[in-house]
Amino acid sequence: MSIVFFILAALTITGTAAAMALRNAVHCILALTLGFVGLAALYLQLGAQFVGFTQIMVYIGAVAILAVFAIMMTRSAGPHPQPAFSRTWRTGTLIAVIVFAVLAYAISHTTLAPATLPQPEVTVNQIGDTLMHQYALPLEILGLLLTAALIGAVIVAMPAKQEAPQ
Amino acid sequence: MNPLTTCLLLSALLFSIGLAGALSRRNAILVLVGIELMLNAANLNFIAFWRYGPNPAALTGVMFTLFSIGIAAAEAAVGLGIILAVYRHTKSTDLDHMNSLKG
Amino acid sequence: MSTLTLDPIAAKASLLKKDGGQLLEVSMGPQHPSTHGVFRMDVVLDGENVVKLKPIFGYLHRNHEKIAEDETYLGSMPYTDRLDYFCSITNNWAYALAVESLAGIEVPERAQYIRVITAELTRLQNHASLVGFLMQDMGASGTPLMYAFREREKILDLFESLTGARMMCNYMRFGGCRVDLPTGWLDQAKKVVAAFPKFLDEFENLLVSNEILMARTQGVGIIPAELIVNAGITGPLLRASGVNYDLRKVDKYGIYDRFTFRVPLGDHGDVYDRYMIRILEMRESVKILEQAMRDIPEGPFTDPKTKVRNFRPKPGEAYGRIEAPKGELGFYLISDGSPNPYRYRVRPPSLINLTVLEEMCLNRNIADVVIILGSVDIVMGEVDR
Amino acid sequence: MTTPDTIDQIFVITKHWLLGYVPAPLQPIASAILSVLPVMGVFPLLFAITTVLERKGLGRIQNRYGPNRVGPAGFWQPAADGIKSLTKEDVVPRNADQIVHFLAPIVLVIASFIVYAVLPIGRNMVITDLNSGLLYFFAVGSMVELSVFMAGWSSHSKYSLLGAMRATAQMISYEIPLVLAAVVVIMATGSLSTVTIVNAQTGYTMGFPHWFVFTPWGFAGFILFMIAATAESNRSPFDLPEGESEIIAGYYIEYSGFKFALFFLGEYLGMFATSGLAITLFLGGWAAPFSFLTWIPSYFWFFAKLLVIIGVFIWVRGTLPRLRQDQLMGFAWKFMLPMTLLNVFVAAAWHFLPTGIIRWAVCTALLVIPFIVFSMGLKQNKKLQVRTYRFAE
Repeated sequence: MSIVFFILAALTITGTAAAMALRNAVHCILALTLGFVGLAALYLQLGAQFVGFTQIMVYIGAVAILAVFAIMMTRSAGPHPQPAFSRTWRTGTLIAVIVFAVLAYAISHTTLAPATLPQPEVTVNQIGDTLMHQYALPLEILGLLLTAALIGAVIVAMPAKQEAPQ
Repeated sequence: MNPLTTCLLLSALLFSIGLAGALSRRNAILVLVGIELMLNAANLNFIAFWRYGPNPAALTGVMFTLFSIGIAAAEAAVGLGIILAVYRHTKSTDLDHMNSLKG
Repeated sequence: MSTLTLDPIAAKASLLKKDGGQLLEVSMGPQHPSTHGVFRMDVVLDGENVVKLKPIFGYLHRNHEKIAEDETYLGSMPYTDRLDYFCSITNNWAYALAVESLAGIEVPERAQYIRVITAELTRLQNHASLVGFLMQDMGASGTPLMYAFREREKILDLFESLTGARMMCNYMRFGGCRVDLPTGWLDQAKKVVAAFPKFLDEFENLLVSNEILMARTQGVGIIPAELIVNAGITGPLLRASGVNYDLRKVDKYGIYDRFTFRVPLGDHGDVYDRYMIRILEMRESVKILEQAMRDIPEGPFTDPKTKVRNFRPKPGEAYGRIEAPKGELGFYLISDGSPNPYRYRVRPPSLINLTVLEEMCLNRNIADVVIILGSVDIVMGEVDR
Repeated sequence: MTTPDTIDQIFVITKHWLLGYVPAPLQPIASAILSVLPVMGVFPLLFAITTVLERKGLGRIQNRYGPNRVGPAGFWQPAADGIKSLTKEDVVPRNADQIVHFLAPIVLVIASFIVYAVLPIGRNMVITDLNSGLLYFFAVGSMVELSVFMAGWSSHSKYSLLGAMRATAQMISYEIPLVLAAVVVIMATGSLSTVTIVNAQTGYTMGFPHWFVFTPWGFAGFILFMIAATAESNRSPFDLPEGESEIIAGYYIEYSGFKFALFFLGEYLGMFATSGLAITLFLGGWAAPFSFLTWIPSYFWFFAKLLVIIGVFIWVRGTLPRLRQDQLMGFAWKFMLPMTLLNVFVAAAWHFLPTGIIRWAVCTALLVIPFIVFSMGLKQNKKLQVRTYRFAE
């Protein structure tokens, strides 16, 4: 476990924590992209190059941009900005802390023996082969899902047609 | 502490951050972001298990993560679409205002 | 969340859409590259669509009419240059026409011809640069504008050698013109005019069948003929909407009845028509110029009987109007017999053509607003006076 | 090694020679620095040259001279511009989001720089030959959108907000055709590595190169890629996000001084990068156009092709008016997307059809007919036509 890993981990945690804690929604998303970059770098660090780049492309190039777009489109028109956190934020945070405690306890009390293999070399061709042979059906289903999601999102977000004048 | 445990702890922390955000933010978009973070924590787990697992050549973790990212993209698109539709109705992205299923 | 606060005006106008979205009030101008001077439009946008547009002007107000009432008749002549500073000579002519009809002055033959020549040259350079500006507003990074300005330069050089000034010509006088044509001027002018159709061909090759241009201009900023007549709009805008009204034909002021030329008419009344009408008008102007330069007689260039000093027209009123490049430019004068007019009023085509701006721009894109304004052809010196 | 080879590899040899003086543990870092520094130097220099070329080229198109005062033929103009932008006051609007406003140009320049990591600018001259190089390129390229959004949003100006919305919408829409146009090359080479893609195009038949642009799908892909690249780099006629006559300068309206210069730099770097990628994908990268010209060093060919593409960009900018937002979007979704998808199909057909004239005919027909149909559709939708006018006597 190198020092690079810990730097990237710190970056990821800082980014995501800021994303969940900042008041300004756009700042949140920008912090989130920082977290996503950290996460992608972690993937690279772990030898999953393809996943890392896909992470950047999908999460920063699409999800984060979509989110800021949605924030821009739902700009609150009221004079007073709404409070950033819900009334029950203490409960929520408490639950999260408990969950983390349980998980951390479970992880640290499980004996995991990682295989100390050298960094696996994954080429894009391998991924492509696996996708096209072993995982061909899931891939097709995912394609279908994405198409359905695209159409669904468009239909859901489309402004309702104005009723014909009576 | 071995590298796998570190990764898992990191992903647990990431998951908790996402959970805390999803439970405590008012803005629906940020709640969605919190859920995305939880998904990402799971992805990290998959990658870590793949990397330190016995058979990295099988690419199972990578595949699962790729599919998960694809599904996350679909989820984000539909989720944001729904938020936009709800916003058009309630004029707000505040989840505390979305307290009825009826229009 | 949003830190964009609403302007007070916008808040008053209740800028909330029915579906909860927020409208954006943008102040386009007075410092904006496409408002052709210090013009301001208060635009309310839904996304990029215009839902409300309020033209605001007066930034260049110079009290022209009131100053002219404290000035002798001749003293106002240089002032008229500054109205539509692109076309000072036609401004001069309209004013001279008003004073001439007030005082009953005859204009000698040669002076009439000179007036037509200079006025049509003015029309050429105005239309050419307008089309260039329109392209500039469309984002053509200056190439058509520079082409147009190259031709304009030649005409301005002609003006300079004739009047001593490139833009503020101050050339006309009551009963004629200030100076006679210098020797060789006509030959030079003939050369410029002969080269002009070539430039127009080049311009049309570059632009007329350009698909982006057609997509940007066709069907944009339509004014129906009825509205345009009711709004009192004149000039190329009116003719682009299909109304046959050209003062050169209607009034036949000056000696325009001696020339054969046609009046191009549009059928759609959109930006493309306005743009094409101007190009076609330039071709007709070239025809007029050729005829005028062929027929120009020798003789006095100004009416020698007209008093320059102590010029006091009889009490009365008069309205002189011409077909300026931008529309009907009129001067209304009331004389009480004193050396300065009792009332001096300008009918500026630019201002009156602006009145339907909102109707043209509603539900259009912000990019359309810019080219619609460009197609109206305004000069703020004339709008604000 | 023959002399042309030495000249071709001179930079690689120099690097290895220099690396010999570095102690072994530091060699990876030193190697990285030695690879990155030239790129960091050359492309900003190219940016400087391009600004002059662009202004001079536009000037010539427009019957004027362009800059000709500073230095010989005005070629020190970028230095003067640089000094000017450095010494100008850095104005930040009072209501601006200071941190984001500050970060936006930096993010843009960083994102524009790091895409060069996978661009092969000569034989053996690439910073890193990533196995998923193209994916890296597009992934990092998508970060540019974020910086543009940051700039537009943080300025808290309505014009910049409009510009940012335009820019993000445009860049998202054109990223899809951009990637899809590149997919055909991935299909042909079976690799995402830029080096492999270039190597696949280095052969010659009867002196003519094996560039992908000389196939029906490659040609269509190249054109589509260049259109999408023009839109991605916000160049005319897709320069709506700047739209200087409409929204004045769009997302960077509130920037001044050096930050403005950084935006300029970032934009040009992005343009070079996408042009460089187009060269890599379709124009044979650093390969010479004819087999008898292979003695000219490979990096020369890369930059020569880059300059040609930049010249085309300048030419287009001096010629065409700008589109409108809805037309831009319509063009992306109704023309670019179907054409790129179709092109993917054609590339597959090309792969499976037997070599010969039939393959050419089928693939060309498959591309040309839909092209005509789509463009007719685009035109007829708007009822565009050259009109005739009536005259009153």
